Amino acid sequence: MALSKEQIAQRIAQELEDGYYVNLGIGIPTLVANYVPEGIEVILQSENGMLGMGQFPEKGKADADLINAGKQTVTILPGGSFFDSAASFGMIRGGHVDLTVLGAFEVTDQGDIASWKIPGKMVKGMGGAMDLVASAKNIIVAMQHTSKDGQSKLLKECTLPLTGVKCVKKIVTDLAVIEITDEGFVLLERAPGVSVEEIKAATEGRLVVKGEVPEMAFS
Amino acid sequence: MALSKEQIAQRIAQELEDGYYVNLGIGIPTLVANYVPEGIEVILQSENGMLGMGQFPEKGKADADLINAGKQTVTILPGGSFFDSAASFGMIRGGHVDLTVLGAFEVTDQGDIASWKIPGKMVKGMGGAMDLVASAKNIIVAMQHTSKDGQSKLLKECTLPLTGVKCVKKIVTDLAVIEITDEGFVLLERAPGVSVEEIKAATEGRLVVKGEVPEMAFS
Amino acid sequence: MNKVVKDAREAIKGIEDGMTLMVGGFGLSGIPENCISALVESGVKDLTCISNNAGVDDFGLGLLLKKHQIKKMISSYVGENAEFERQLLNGELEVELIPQGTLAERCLAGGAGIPAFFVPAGYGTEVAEGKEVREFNGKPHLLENALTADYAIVKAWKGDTHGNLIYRYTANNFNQPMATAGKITIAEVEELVEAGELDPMQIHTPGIFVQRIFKSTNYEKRIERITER
Amino acid sequence: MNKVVKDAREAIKGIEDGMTLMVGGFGLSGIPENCISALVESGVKDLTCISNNAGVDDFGLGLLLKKHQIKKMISSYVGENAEFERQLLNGELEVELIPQGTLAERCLAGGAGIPAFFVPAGYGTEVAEGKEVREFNGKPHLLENALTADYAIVKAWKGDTHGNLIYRYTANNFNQPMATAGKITIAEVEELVEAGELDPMQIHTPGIFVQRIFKSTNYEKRIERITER
Repeated sequence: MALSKEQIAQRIAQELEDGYYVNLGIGIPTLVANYVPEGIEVILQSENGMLGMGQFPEKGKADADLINAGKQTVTILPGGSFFDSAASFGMIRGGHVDLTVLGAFEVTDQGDIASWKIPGKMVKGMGGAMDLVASAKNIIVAMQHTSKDGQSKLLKECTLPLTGVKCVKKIVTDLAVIEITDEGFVLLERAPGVSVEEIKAATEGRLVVKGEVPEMAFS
Repeated sequence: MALSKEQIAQRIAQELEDGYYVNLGIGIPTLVANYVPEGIEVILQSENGMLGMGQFPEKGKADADLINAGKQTVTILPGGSFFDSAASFGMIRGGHVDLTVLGAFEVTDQGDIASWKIPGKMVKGMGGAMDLVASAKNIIVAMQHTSKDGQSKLLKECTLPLTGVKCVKKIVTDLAVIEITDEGFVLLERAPGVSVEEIKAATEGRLVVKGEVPEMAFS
Repeated sequence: MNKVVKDAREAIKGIEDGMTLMVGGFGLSGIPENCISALVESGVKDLTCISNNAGVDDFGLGLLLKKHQIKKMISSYVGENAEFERQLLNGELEVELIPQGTLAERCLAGGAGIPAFFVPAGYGTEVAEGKEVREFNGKPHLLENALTADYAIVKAWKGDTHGNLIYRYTANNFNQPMATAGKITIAEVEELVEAGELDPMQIHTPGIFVQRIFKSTNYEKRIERITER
Repeated sequence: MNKVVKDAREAIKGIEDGMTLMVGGFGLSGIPENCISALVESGVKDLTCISNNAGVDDFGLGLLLKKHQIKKMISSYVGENAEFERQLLNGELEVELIPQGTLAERCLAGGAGIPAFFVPAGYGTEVAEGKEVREFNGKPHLLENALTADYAIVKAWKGDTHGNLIYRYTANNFNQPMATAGKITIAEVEELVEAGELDPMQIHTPGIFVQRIFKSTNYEKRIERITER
């Protein structure tokens, strides 16, 4: 069965390591923070200028001066820090963030990503997405494998304007965990009960299947 | 009579305006701080990371963590601030410093300056001098008009390695106040009792004399 | 030396039609509410505004958009503003969209006398159009130019009479880099103190960058998305 | 996550012959005395040291020079050190002299993923040799590359277990930009506190840049030029 959004986040959380500095995008990526494995400490970076982002504030404690990149009111944890936007993207560009998780409209089997613009429909801007994808050593895309009308979002070529080229390393969808290598989309894991054939059918780009593909494990 | 170092500094201090941010180099330029006209507030920048540099500390109050660019112990005035070296030169390069006063070995009638290296004799490095001369909107050089053996230091071409090209706007020497324009060294003022002929004799570069040249006035 | 002005109306004196302004803030957090109101009131028009966001329909820069005072926006993200989208789709508004980190760095570079620099962001995308591409360490980068403004308008938490500024929490954002890049920089602050009252080691924006400062009033500090536990 | 190490000896583990180090400080102010001593003791050699100054004959980096552990210095000002001058004139030491502001910015760029940028400093001088020149606003500029180091070694006043750093007075200087540009950054601090004890708005170097931190001991804090009223 296809994973819920929470399960996608939960699977991505398994990629976290102790001491990681992590930037989580808006949407499913934000949920990753709820599933940090026990015994592991990760520090969340919010690109509007904060390290050590904590949970939402208690009722009545929301502060207009303390928001995350999604403009939600948040809190800061002990050991956190505040800084300006230029310093923040210096950290990102300089490769100091260990892991970036973000959403996408489309990803190609070469690691290209489209996530910021739907011509004629949406002109919101790229925000920090282009900086993040061009800079991160380690990018995981969290997304649905197909659109609502069943079209594959894992493609040979993006149909939408690009956010970055050859940058995505890993994708976790509702159907699969996929690594992007020179060979294309390498299928690493299947969602519980989802067959390789179903994943193949939902993937327009080059899918590489090597031997037995295990099911994702959730603790 | 030729000016003393203190008088050179005193004459340069007449160029200060209220609210100026000023960077004073080592040597004669440092003395300018002693002659800030009354009723005028200037703020001294020290390029190792301070605005609002004050006088030397009281006896016994010297602090190794509070020095100026000449590595002398100093103090900070109310309204001052500390910052790192990159931020400091950002201010300088960005043109936020209103006036830079520094010493020189040689200056040319096009505004070139040599001040950091004597080949085979001295290899100390340029420190912040190249950044300062290349960036400042307004540079005054404080120097002796001639070397100890009588050689002019106001030249057609520098004989020593350059610190910067076409950047010096004004020179105050022990003999004269000179502005550098497209015409060359324009003589603005003479030291009290020093004749135009004496200045001419001491100047190798193109000296331009227009009409009556007044003597410097000291209050 | 006197940098203190009475209020926003006095602070924005000299801002004329067609000028380029930098306006600090991220979303509605850390925006110079007082100066924006004074600009609306002044009726100045054909402005080019460099600001990460464009406010919302009825707050922040959205107030200037609504009155058609802005000719061009240079931003990274302009969602959350239906009027903006309408003007853009109708061709009433020019927009230049820039990756957020590049935008911040271009302001910083403008303030620091660095006319151009290379970054990887945007390579291979429409942002790269017309820009020089060069490889460093095997990775393609774009040459980006510095940005400066006739006026930079920022909002700080605390300020002193020398123009030193301290920002609060994430309300720093674009205020600090933009404060360096205005030919004239105006700061509105919640608390204005005498020179010497702020710790010189804690200044975010040294006074050298600030030409006018005033104590702001009547902050609304609207929150776009209140999220609570 | 554990960034705290016992002492300088443990902090410098992994520094090997031939590596490039950034070493913070301006003159003798804000230099990482403990790590420098540990490096002397370790006997590591053929180092390339990026540091604004080279210490004095018997203190700071002068201690490493004296023992011939440094192959190359990348600095802006190396006066005040006779042994340095002797080694240089004898060809025992390579030296690359860089304008001070360019040096600081190259470190900052290295930490911020900006591989190259244009500055006016050094145009028309020997610093310009071999460098690309380009005019911006009618003024010639040089293209300068970013600097990074295998290890950056900095000294701060206060630090916490997450690696957040606060510098004191002008002892900040090159420490802050260099802290961002080490593949591994080591910080020695006069006061080491638990995460949460430092005000998050007052952090000069956020912990993300710092991999190892320890409480330093026995500071001499020598002053080069005591000047008093």
